[in-house]
Amino acid sequence: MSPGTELPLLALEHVSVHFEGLRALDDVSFDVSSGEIVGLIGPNGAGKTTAFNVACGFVKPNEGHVHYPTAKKSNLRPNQLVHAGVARTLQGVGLFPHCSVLENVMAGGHLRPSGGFFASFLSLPIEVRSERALRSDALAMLERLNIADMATRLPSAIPYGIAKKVSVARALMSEPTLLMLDEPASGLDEAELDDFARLIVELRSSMGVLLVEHDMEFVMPLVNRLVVLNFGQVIASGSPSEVREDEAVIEAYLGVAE
Amino acid sequence: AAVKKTPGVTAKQITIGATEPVTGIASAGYNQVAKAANAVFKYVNARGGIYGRKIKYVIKDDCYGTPGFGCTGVPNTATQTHSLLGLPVFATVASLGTPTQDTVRALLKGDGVPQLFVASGSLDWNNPHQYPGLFGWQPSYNEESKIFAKYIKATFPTANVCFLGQGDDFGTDGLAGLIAGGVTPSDEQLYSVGALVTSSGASIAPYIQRFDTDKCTIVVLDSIPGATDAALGAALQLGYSPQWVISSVGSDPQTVDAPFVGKVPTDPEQGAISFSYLPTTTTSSPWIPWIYKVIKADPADFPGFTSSSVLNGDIAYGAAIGVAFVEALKATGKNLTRAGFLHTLQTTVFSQTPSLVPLSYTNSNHQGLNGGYLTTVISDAAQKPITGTVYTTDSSTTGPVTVAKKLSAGIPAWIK
Amino acid sequence: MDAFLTSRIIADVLGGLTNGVIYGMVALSLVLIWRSTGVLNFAQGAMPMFATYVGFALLSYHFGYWACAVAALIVGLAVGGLTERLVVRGLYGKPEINPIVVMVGFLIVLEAVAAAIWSSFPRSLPSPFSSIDWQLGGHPVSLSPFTVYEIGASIVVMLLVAALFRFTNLGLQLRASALAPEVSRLLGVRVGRLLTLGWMLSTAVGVVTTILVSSNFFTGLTPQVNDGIFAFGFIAAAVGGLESPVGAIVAGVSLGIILQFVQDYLNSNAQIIVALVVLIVALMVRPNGVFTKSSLRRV
Amino acid sequence: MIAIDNLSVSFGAVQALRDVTFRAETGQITAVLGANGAGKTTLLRTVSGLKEPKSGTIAMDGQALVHRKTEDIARMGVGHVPEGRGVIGEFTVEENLRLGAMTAKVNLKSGLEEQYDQFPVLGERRKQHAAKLSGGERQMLAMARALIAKPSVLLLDEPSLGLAPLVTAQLMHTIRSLCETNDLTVILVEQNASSALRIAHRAVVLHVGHVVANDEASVVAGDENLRQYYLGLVE
Amino acid sequence: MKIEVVRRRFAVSVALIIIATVVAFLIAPTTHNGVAIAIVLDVAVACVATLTLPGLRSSHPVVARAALSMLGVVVVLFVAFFLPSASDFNLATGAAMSIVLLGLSFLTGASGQISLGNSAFMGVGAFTMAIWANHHATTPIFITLLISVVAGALVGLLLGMPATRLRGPYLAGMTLAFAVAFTAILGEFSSWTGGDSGLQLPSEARPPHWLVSLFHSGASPLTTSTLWLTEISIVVAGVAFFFMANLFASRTGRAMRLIRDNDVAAELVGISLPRARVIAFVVSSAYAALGGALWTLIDNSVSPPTYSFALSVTILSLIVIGGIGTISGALIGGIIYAYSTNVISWIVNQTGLNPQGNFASQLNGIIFGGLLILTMLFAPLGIAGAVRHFWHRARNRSSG
Ligand SMILES: Nc1ncnc2c1ncn2[C@@H]1O[C@H](COP(=O)(O)OP(=O)(O)OP(=O)(O)O)[C@@H](O)[C@H]1O
Ligand SMILES: Nc1ncnc2c1ncn2[C@@H]1O[C@H](COP(=O)(O)OP(=O)(O)OP(=O)(O)O)[C@@H](O)[C@H]1O
Ligand SMILES: [Mg+2]
Ligand SMILES: [Mg+2]
Repeated sequence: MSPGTELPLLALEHVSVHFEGLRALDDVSFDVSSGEIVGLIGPNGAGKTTAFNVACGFVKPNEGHVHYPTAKKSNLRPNQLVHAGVARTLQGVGLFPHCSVLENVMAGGHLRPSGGFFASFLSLPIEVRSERALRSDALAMLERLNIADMATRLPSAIPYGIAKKVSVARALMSEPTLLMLDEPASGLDEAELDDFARLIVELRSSMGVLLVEHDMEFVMPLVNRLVVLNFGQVIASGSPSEVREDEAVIEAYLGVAE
Repeated sequence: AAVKKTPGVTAKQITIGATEPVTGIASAGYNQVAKAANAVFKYVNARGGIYGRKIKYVIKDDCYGTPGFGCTGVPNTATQTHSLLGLPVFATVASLGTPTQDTVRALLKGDGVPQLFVASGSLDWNNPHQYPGLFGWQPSYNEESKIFAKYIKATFPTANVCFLGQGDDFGTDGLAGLIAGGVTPSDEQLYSVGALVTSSGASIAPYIQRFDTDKCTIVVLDSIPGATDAALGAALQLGYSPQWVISSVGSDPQTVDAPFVGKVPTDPEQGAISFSYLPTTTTSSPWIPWIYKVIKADPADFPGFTSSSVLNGDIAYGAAIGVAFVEALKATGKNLTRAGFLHTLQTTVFSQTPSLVPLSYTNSNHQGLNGGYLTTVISDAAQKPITGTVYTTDSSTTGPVTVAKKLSAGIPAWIK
Repeated sequence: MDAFLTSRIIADVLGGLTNGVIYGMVALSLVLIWRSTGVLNFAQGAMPMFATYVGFALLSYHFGYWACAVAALIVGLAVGGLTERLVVRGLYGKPEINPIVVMVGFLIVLEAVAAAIWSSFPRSLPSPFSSIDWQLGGHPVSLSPFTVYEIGASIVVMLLVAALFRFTNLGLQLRASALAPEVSRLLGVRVGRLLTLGWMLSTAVGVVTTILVSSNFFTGLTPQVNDGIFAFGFIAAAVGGLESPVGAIVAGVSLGIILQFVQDYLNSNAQIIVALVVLIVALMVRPNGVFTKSSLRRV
Repeated sequence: MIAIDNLSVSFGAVQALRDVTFRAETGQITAVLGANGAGKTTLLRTVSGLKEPKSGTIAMDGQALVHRKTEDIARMGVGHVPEGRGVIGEFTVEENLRLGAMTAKVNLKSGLEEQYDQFPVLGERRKQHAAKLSGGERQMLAMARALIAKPSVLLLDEPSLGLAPLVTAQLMHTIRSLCETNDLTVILVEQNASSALRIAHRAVVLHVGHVVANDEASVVAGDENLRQYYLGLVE
Repeated sequence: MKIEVVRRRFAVSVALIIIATVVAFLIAPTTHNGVAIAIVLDVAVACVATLTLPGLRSSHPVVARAALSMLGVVVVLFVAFFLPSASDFNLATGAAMSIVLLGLSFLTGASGQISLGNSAFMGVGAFTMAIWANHHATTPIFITLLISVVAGALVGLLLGMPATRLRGPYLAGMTLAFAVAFTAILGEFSSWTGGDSGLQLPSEARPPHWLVSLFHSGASPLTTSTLWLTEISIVVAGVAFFFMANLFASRTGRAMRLIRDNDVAAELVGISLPRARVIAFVVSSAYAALGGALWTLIDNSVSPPTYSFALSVTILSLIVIGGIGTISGALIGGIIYAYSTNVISWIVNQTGLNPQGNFASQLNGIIFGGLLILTMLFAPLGIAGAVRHFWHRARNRSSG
C-alpha cells in the first residue's frame, strides 16, 4: 500500500499551544500514515516535544485538533492512546525501575482483554490464561529483538542501548499502528545506532513511525518525510533531500552544510 | 477436702487485676489510683497477707483509648482484660473509666469474673440483675449533683446557675441530678472529650464566654481536671469570676491548676465548692496519717513521697479502694470463692474503710458509696469541709438528700 | 449590625488569629524542613517539645523565663542539628515513605522518653505577660498582653523565615540542597551543613511555638502538647503548599479564624471535621497546595 | 592541569575504571571517548569527588583531589556539567544561575549579563521554571551555570546531548575559544566522537574502564583501528 | 506432571489422613474437640501433599497459593488449640490486624500511595459491624462482616477519589486529617455510634451454634468465649491472604507497581492512573474494614477512641517493621502486634524494672519507635525483606 491513499494514522490540524504568553506551537498541521517514517526536527525549543505531547494528550491544544483518523478518535487522554493503536517511548528510556525486563515488556500488553479487577482478585481462569499468554508473547518479543537473555534483570543492570530496545519492545507489545519515538538515538553509540535504525526500518512495514531527533546522520537516511519546526511553526516539510536544501532550514537549524 | 479451685486463688496468693491509663494523655493523675491501691496491698502483704494469702495486683495499661501518640502499640481495654483473664485473675479491682469498663462488662460476666469497684461514677455499674458481678464504688455523678443542688438552693437561692458537663454520662447524669435536686440551670452545655484532646483546652473557652455574657453567677462543672483547668483559665482570661461548683472527679486541688502555677498570684480554684466522699487532708481523720504511712512504705511506686508531700485525691482514692477490697476479703473468710466473696459483699456493711459513709451493697444495689460532705478549695493543695455535715442520698429522681446517720468508724485493728 | 454580634465577630477573629498564628508557625516549620531537606517531619511537634522541657528545667535553678526560653532555643538548635546528623542523614534520596516513617518513630520515642523523664503531668511554664484580657467598657476584648506577645513573636519569626527564603543566598542554597543535593555540591554548596542548618532552624521555630502554646492558661507543657496543633499545622501546610512559606502562614491564620467561627457557631468537635473538608476542597482545586505555582509535568 | 594516575574505581563487583592514567593540560580540551558504559561518566564523577576511587590519585595543579569533598573541589574551581543536564527544575533560570555564581564569589550582575549574551534564550526565560524549558534549553542553562562561576577546570559530560546541530557546533566553538582565551582545562566526555575530535586537542579513549588510546586528537581521529573498534565510526 | 506421581501421592495422602484422624482422636480427650483437630490435621496433610507436587508453582500458581494459605491456616489453628487462652485471644486480634496490614502493604507498598488513614477505615468496618448488628440482630454474623467490608470499600472510594490527584506529603496530609477527624465524625453521629461510650454487640450477634460447639472444650469458661473467635479470625485472615496473594501476582498487582515506578510510562501503556489509584484505596480500606469488623466481633464491643490516629501510627509501624509491599510482612506485623506487649512485659520482668515506674510504662513507645527508626534506616524492606535478602545470599553462596 502506498502512503497517502488512505486515512492517516495521526493528524494535527491547526494546533496551537500557548504557555503563559509563549507560543510553543503556532498553527501546526501535519500527519503520519501507515508505512512511513516521519521525522520531526527543529532547533532547541522549537516545539517538537510539545507537538509530541499534544499528540499524546499530555498537553491540551489551545486551538486546533488532534485526530486519529484510522481509529476514528480524537483528543485522547494519554492512557487512551493505546486504544487508538498508538505507542510512544519516552525521552531517555522511561522503564519501570523496580520491575524486571520481562515485566517491563509485559506491561506493554496491559490492555489485552482480561477479566479486570475481580478476575485478578479471585484468580479466575481468564486472568490466569491471559497472563500466561502475555508472558510467552513478551518472551517472544524479547527473542525477536535478541535480548531474551536479559529477561530477569532489572533495568538498572542492563546497558543503555539494550534499555532503549526494551522500551521499544514494550511499545511493540501493544501491537501499535503508530509508533512515536522521542529522541531515540540520543545516548546510543554509533554501532548501536545502526542496529536501531535497522529495527525501525523493519517496523515500518506494519506501522507508521513518528520520531523527534537531532542526530541528522541518523535521521536523514532513515525517514521518508521530515517536518521542520521553528518557533512553533512548520517552516518546511518534505523528503530529506528537499529539506536538506531548504534555505530556511539551513539557516535555522542545520547550519552551513559541510 | 476436695475444694473446687477458684481461679486466681491459691493457698498463698490471690491474683487480681486492673486496666488503667498508665500512659497517654489521660494518664496524668489517674495512673496513681491503682498504684495507691497496690501500696495498700503491699502493706497488707508485708503484714502476712490475708489468711496467709498475699495479693498480687496486675495493672495493665489500656491508655484509656485516648487519641495521641503516647499510646502507640498499646492494646485496647478488651485486649488487656483478656490478658488478665488468662492469668487468671480472681477479679478485676478499681479498673478505670466509664467507656473502657463498659466495653468489657459482657466479657467479664461471660467468664464469671467479678468486676469490682470500677473507678467511675457512672450509673452503669448498678445493674445487679444483668451484671451480678459488677460493682461501682464512688457515689454516682447523679448523687453528687443532688447534694450540690440542695446546697445551692439553700445558700444561693437567687443565683443564676449554669452547667458545663462532659458529653457522656458524667455530664448527663450530673445534670439530671442537679435538676432532680431542684436546680434547673439557665444554660447547660456539654463538651466533647475528643475535642479536648485534639484542640487542647482552648475548646472549653467559648462555653465560659457564653456564661459570662449570660451573667451566670454559679457555674457547675462536671469535668475532668484538664477541662476544669481550661474552664478556670478561660474565666480568668475574661476577668469573669463566678462561684464555681466542681464535681469531685475534676476538682482535686493538686491535679487542677498545674498550668497556672507561677502565672497568677492566687490559685483560681480557690473558693470553689466541691464534694468529697473521703476525709480531706485538713481534717483530723486517722486515715490521713495512715495513708501517708502506707504510701511512704512503697518507695518503688511513689519515689520521693514524704510526710511533707501532698496527698492528692487520686492517691487517697486508690488507697481507699484498696482498703475496701482487703476488708471484703477479710470478711469473706479463709475459704475464698467468687460466690462467697460476692455474697459477703452484698450482705456486709463495711464501716472501717476511709470513706466518710460506710460502704454497703445489697443484692439489688451495686452503686457503692452514697454520701459525703461539701468542701471548699482553700489552696492549691487542699480543700476543707464547709460544715462537715455528711449527706446521703440515692440515684433516683425522688430520693431525698438527708443527713447521713451512720458514719464510718476508724481503722481496723489488723491493719493499723 | 447589633453590637453584640459585632463584638462576637471581633472576638472570634481575634481568638482565631491567636490560634491561627500558632498553626501558621507549625506549618512554617514544616515548610522550612520540607524546602530545605525534602523531608516531611512528623516529629516537628515532638522535637521542640523535648527541647522546651530541657530548657525550662533551668527553672528549678531559679533562672527566669527569658533565660529559660533562650536556653530552650539553643537546645532546640542542638536537637535539630543532632537529629539531622544522627537520624535523618541516611534518608535523603530514599522513597518518600522512609523519612515519614522514621520521623513517626522518632516522635514516638521522644514522647515516650519525655514522659519517662518528666511524666505526663502538665508542667506550668511561667509567663512574662498577663493572659487576662483587656476590658473595653466592661467587656473583654479577646486580647491580652500575652496574646499580643504571642502574635507579635510569631509575626517576627514568620517575617524572618520568609525573608530568609525570599531574599538571601542562604535561602536559595537551602532549597537547592533539598531539591538536588548532588548538583548543589557540584556547584560548591556545602550541602551537609545546610541540611543540618535547615533542621536546626525549623526546630528553633518549633521551640518558639511550643513555648507560646505551653505558657498560656490552658495546657501547660506535656509530652503531647504539640500533637493537636501539629494536626492543624500540617493541614495548614498542605493547604498552603509545602513549597510556600507565605502559603503556610496565610493558610494557618485563615484556618485558625475559620475554626474559631466553627467552634463558636457549631461546636469544637466540628473543628477538625471542617478542617478536613477545607483540606479536601483546597487540594481538589490545587493538588499541590493553594500557593504552590503549578508545575507542569515534563515528559 | 589535571593529572590522573592509576585510577581504579568500582561499583561492588563491577570495575568501572581500571588503572586509568592521563593528563589534561591547561588551555587544552581533552576529549574522553568510548562506548556506552566505558566509564566516562564515572571518571568525571570521581574527579569531582562524587565517587571515591578504589586506588590511584587525581591532582589539580599539584593539589590532590582524592578524599576531598565535592563542594570543596567545586570551590577550588572545578566546574562540572553533569550528564542528564542537572538543572534544578523547581528553580527559575535566574535562580539556577545565581546558585552557580554564589560560591565562586564572582560578580553576579556582570556574570548574568555575560551568560545571557551567550545564550539569549536564557535571558528571555529568566523567570521561567527550569522544568518548563525544552531539553536543549536546559542543556544551555547547565552550561551557563557552570561557566558563570569562571571555573579553571571544566568537566563536560555529553554537552551536545539533545542539542540541535547548529547549537552543538556553536557550543563546541565556544568551549574551544573559552579554553584558549581563559586558560581553561576542559575534559570533554562525548558519545558523539566525530564532533568532539574536531575541537579537542587531545583524546583519551576508554574501553570497559581501560585507557586504550591517549594521544593528539588528530592522531586518534586518524587511527583506523580505534575508529572502528572503539568509537564505532564506520565509514 | 506425571499421572503416576499424582496417583502415588494421592494414595500416600489418604493413608496419612487416616493416621492423622486416628491421632487426632487419641489426643482429643486430653485437650479439645477431636473433630476439630482431625479436620485440621487432615487438611494439613492434603495441603502438604499438594504443595510437594513437582512443578506446581509454575503450572498452577493459584492452586499453590491456595494450598499454602490453607496450610498456614491449619498450622496456626493447630497451635491455637494448645495455646493458653489469653495468647489465643492475642492471636485473634493479631490475625485481624494482619488483614489490615495486607491492605496497607498493597496500597503503600505496591501502588506507592501513603496512607495514614487506615485506622479510620478500620473504624468504619468496626462501627458498621456494631451498628448493623444492633439494628438487625438476626443477620447472620458473616453477612454482617461482609456488609462492613462493603461499607469500608465505599468510604475508601469516597476518600480515594480526591486522593488520586495527590502526591506524597499531600496525600499523607489528607489521610492524616481523615484519621484525626474520624473520632470527631463519630461524635457527630452519636445517636448511631453511641458517643464516647461506643456500642456493644447484642448477644444475638454471635456465630451459628454448631461453629461454637465445634471448638467447645468445656475446659474453662474463657475458652468458650474466645477460641471460636480465634478460629474465625484465622480462617478469615487465611482467605484474605489468599486473595491478596492473587492480587499481588496478577495483572492488577503489576499495574500498581507500574504506576508506583513511573506514572507517565504507566499511562502510556494504557493504565488509567485515577482508576488504578482508586482501586488500591478501595482494596486497602475494604481490608482495613474487615480487620476492624473482626475486632468488634472479638471485643464484643467497639469504642471510638480505639480508632484514633494513634492506631494508624501503629498500623504503619507494624507493616514497615514486617516489610512493606510484601505479603509475609503483613503476617509478621500481625504476630508482632499479637505478642509485643507480652514480650515487653517479659523484658520489664527480666530487667527487674519497676513495672509501674515511669520508664517501664513508656518502654512500649521507646521500643516501638526505636524499632521503627532502626528498621527504616538499616532494613527498609522490613523483616520480610531482610530474611529474603539473607536467604538469597545464603543460596547464592551455597550454589557457587
Ligand atoms: N510548561 C511550559 N511552560 C512554559 N513554557 C514551556 C512549557 N513547556 C515548554 N515550554 C517552552 O516551549 C518551547 C517549546 O518547548 P519544546 O520542549 O516543545 O521544545 P523542543 O522542540 O522539544 O526542544 P528540544 O529540542 O530542546 O527538546 C520552549 O521554549 C519551552 O521553553
Ligand atoms: N551506580 C552504579 N552502580 C553500579 N554500576 C554502575 C553505577 N554507575 C555506573 N556503573 C557501571 O560502571 C560502568 C561505567 O559507567 P559510566 O556511566 O561511567 O559509563 P559511560 O561511559 O559514562 O557510559 P554512557 O555513555 O552510557 O554515559 C558501567 O558498566 C556501568 O554499568
Ligand atoms: Mg524536546
Ligand atoms: Mg555517561
